[in-house]
Amino acid sequence: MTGLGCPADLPICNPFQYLHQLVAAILGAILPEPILTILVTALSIGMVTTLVAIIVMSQVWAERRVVGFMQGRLGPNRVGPAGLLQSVADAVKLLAKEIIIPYQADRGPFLLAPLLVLVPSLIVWSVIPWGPGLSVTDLNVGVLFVLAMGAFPTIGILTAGWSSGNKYAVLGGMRAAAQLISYEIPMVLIVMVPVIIAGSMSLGGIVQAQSVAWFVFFLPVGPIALLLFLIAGIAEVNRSPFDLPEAESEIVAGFHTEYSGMAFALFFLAEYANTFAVSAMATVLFFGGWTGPVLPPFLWFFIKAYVVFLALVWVRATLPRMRYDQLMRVAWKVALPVALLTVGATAAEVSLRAMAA
Amino acid sequence: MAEVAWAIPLCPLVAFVIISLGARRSPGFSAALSIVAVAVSLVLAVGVIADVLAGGHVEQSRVWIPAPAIAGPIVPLNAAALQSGAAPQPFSIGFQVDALTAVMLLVVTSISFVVQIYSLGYMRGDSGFARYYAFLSLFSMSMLGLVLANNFLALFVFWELVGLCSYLLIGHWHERPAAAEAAKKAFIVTRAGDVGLLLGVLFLYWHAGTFAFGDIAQMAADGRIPAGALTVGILLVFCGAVGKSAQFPLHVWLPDAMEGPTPVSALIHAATMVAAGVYLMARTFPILEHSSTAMAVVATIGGFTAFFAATMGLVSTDIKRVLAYSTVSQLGYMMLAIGIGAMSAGVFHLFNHAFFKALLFLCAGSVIHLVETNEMFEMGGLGRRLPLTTITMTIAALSLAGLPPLSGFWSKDEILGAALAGHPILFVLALATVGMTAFYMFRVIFLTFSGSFRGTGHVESHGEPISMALSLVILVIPSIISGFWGMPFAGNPFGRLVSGSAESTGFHPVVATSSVIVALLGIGIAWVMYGGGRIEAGAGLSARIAPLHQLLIRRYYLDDLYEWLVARVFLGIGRLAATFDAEVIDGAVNGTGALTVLIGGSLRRIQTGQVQTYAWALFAGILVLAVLLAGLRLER
Amino acid sequence: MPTALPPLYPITLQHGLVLGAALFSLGMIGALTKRNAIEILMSIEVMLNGVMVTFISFARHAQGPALGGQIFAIFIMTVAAAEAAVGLAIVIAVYRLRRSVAVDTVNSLQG
Amino acid sequence: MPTELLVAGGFYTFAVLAILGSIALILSRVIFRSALSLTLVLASVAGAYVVLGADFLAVVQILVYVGAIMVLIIFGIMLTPQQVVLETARDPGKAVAGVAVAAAVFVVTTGVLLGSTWPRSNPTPVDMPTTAILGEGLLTTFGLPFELASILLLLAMIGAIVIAREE
Repeated sequence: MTGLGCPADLPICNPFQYLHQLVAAILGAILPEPILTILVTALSIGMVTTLVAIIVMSQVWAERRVVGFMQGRLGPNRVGPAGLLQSVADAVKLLAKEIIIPYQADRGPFLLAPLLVLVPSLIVWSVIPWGPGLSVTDLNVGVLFVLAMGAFPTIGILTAGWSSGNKYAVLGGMRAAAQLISYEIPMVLIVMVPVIIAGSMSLGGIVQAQSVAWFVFFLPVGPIALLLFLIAGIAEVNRSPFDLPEAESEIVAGFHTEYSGMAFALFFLAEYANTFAVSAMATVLFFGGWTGPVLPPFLWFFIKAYVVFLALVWVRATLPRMRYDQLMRVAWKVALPVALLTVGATAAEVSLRAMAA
Repeated sequence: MAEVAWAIPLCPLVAFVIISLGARRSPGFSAALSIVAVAVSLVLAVGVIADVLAGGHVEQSRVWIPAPAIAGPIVPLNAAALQSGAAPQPFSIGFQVDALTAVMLLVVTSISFVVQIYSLGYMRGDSGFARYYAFLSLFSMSMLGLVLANNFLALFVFWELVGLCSYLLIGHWHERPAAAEAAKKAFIVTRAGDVGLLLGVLFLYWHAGTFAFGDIAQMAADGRIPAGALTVGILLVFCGAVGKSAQFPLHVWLPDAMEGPTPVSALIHAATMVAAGVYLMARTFPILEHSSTAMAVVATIGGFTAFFAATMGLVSTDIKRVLAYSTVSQLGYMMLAIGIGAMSAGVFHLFNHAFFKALLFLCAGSVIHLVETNEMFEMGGLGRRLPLTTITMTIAALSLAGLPPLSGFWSKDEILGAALAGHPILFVLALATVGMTAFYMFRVIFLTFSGSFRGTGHVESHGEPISMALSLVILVIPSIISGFWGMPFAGNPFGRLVSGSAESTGFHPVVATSSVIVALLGIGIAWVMYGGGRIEAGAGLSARIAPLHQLLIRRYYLDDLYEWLVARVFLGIGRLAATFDAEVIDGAVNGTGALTVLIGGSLRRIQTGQVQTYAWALFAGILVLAVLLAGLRLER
Repeated sequence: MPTALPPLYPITLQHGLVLGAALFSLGMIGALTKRNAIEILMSIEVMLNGVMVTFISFARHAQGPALGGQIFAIFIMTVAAAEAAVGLAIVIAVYRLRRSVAVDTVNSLQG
Repeated sequence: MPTELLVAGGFYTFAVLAILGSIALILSRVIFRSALSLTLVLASVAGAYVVLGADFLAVVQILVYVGAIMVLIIFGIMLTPQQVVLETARDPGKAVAGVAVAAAVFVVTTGVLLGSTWPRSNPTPVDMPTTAILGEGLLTTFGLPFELASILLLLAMIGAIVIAREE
């Protein structure tokens, strides 16, 4: 099934199927079936990962430029046209740097931590639908899967903090863990709002349920749920104003104080991958995903996700960092009760509408 | 109306519960509640008796404990009973209404009603006023339940409740040592009889497999219960009646029970407590009549008690004690009647006796209320101060003495007539009792009301309080006329109703004449000795026959005998048991404890405090169990 | 990617049961030999996971759509979460009191 | 055939990972590494759940165990900092006894499990969305246990707070 304005035979509209056909055409004769499937899947994942890397680079540039403009300065503009190649330059620099492992560090966990943070962030992308049928896999429990993958980075951050052998790192790790656990609860609850409305936990199913109206317009709970989702999402990815785990004014750089070179780059990559994942999830859950007129569906998806991302950038540029107790108070005394009420109200509204229908 | 007879005991019960739950804070309301409840019961009882007169008879049962729960080795029927096809019946609880029950309902509710009204005046200002009324209600409920019960089991429950209530009421002034002692005595002595009753009930169940009166009587009539067993069983049941109705040798509690408030004495003597024993024998009469041995025992004990108690009444100087002995004596009459087969005559006497004895007690209460003593030698000349009491008490005394046409005459005459028919010795005893009864009653009348006041201090005459006067007036009417219901000239409708037979006992001119003469003789002797309130003649006579007088005053030394028994024999056994308990049983218990401590002391070493050791032991234990179970499965 | 399990299924019930038993036993070794209370808690989690694997295997091979085994697993997970919370609270309280989380130093209940 | 291989390969991979993780948990002398090993065990078990047709539970396993219980445990480790490295089993006798009992339990359990005839050893395919079935079961047949589990969680929460609170 395809969306408006995108014929199925165009490779760009259906890249996974195209990839499968291509591989089958070239290697089908030599390789037996299971290996072929595994190969195609691996290639699909590689495609997605590459895409994410490209997106992240664009995001880093966009964020620096936008924040720069918002703060009345230019931002990066030296490397490439309008500074577009700045991210590439940064990446090259980080790749070239040495990965310093402190004497006090526990070597194995120290090196494992960035992977524990990054890999789940990338796995999340395998279930996000770019367009109709455009995801590596559409799980029945896709929503929960995304949330579950969000649990691993916590372990990764704690590992990074502990294995660095640095008290600031430990403090940052513990802050991160406490924050993630606290906001995980309203997050899980609020994600249930679109799930209840759509009657499905599959991301594709949720998008299709919004072909009539976006869930953000499911009044009155839609906007409240979106707001809570964004708050919890920002907290989950440790962005300002909830970036206490890496609060440089208090604990240097938090859990990644001791990281350098490519290891640091992986944390950096993961953070932006997660940020964009939050934007993409907001798009899927509240803004109708890839649905939209005229343009190809995947384009609609990226436009919407980017708008959400820019809103997050806006928030970052505007709000100061919160104090730790404020952060916790918001989580337990505001977000959690409101989320509970919202879920209850959603359930009530859905059943009332079903009765009325 | 008979179908709702179960509601009759329910009314006082409700009153009791409400008073206990909180209404007791308001004495006036408690009393009103109690009186209204018993009044409703009285109305219902009148309705019931109307039904019964029209030929109604109701028996309803409900299973209480189902048969399977009591089958098997718990309730072993004896082999003979099993062969005769008796199976354990479920324990049921139920009520029945027949003539006997209806009469008793009427007696109990009416006497309770009057007594409760009387108590309004008599107990005014008592600190336990509400409690008193609560227990009166409970007492009425128990007795009403007792007469409604259709089987031994239910009867026994109410029987014990009656005992409990009498204990509570006799000990109403429990702060007085004498009252507390009397209450305990009443409770313990009747309990001695109750043991017999319980054994008898179980014994009969063992043989008959049922508790129901009707079923047991039917089996006795069919000869399905061995004669010996029947005799033993019914005599054991009679033990209960002996205790409750204060028959020789368990009569000792009743005179002491005078420590309770006088209205309570009236209730106990007329309607509730002591009547229960006579009622029990009347109720079980269909069983009793199949055992001539038991009949003879009942008649003998009854006749002897009648005579024996009357002799003690001759010398007592306490007005209430005289009445108490007279009650014992009259109960003996009733037992005598039942024992010689004149059941309906006994019940008739119970019926009549209830009214005039209640009246006597209430009159005595009125007197005591005025002079605040029980000693007759400190009274005298009260006739002018309490004219109503004097008149009513004299009527009641005449009725008790058996002078026509008052009620006592008719029932007493019927009993004497029946005794003369086959038991000349008992007849002589009974006739002598008639004379003694007349004597001691009029001794009371003369000493109390005639002559001049012998007591110390000034007695203010305020007449009887209105509620007390009203009660006396109410009761004097049945004391006069209730006998006409069983008049032989009218065909003895009462006897036919209760016994259920068509034939009526005739009038015995000889018996009637002789008993009236003997009674008049007794009154005459009383006049000669005490007329005008003189006490010197009596004192002179007692001085001349001092040993006999002493014997009577000391109540044949029976109380002393019991006291000696308790103090020496029982306490001796008790001390022995206490020593055994302290040395042997406590020794064993302490030894067990010491052994446990010893074992525990050595076993505590395996408590290492190491959680993992415990967990290890846990898993190892599970492992052993699993291996054992697997082994068992393989074996199979 | 196939989303429905194929009817042909090389993994039998016994596979899952043996995996469950192995996890249970390994967890038991940890629970019986480790000295650190937190490690013991972790070992107990492994044991609980072994039990859950067993239940889920039964659910997979049982007849009917009720999935009682999986529901049992959910309850086990609930209990595991409660156990972890209370267990860690106790460990922290003990640590605060004695500056140690070694279980063999906590033996006040020795007989 | 190919999916069969996939399924078998998946199961064996996850099973081996889980068992290796458990062994690492036992052998590691650094408690934080034990915790990471436990994370591996939990994730592998979740993978095994997917193979065994419990996709919802797999996700919940990660969400609850990795997301909550593991984080709690690591918290506990960090809050008891003087005990990062503890000698395992000072008493070798205890270790030997523990391993012996555990091994015996494994042998007996496996023997019983493999020796028994189970009523149904033929796998029946389950339609994948187990979520709906589980939800219905939890709200109908298992409604009471479900409520009791909620109360248990609440009590555990209160209890944990009370026990760990600093006076």
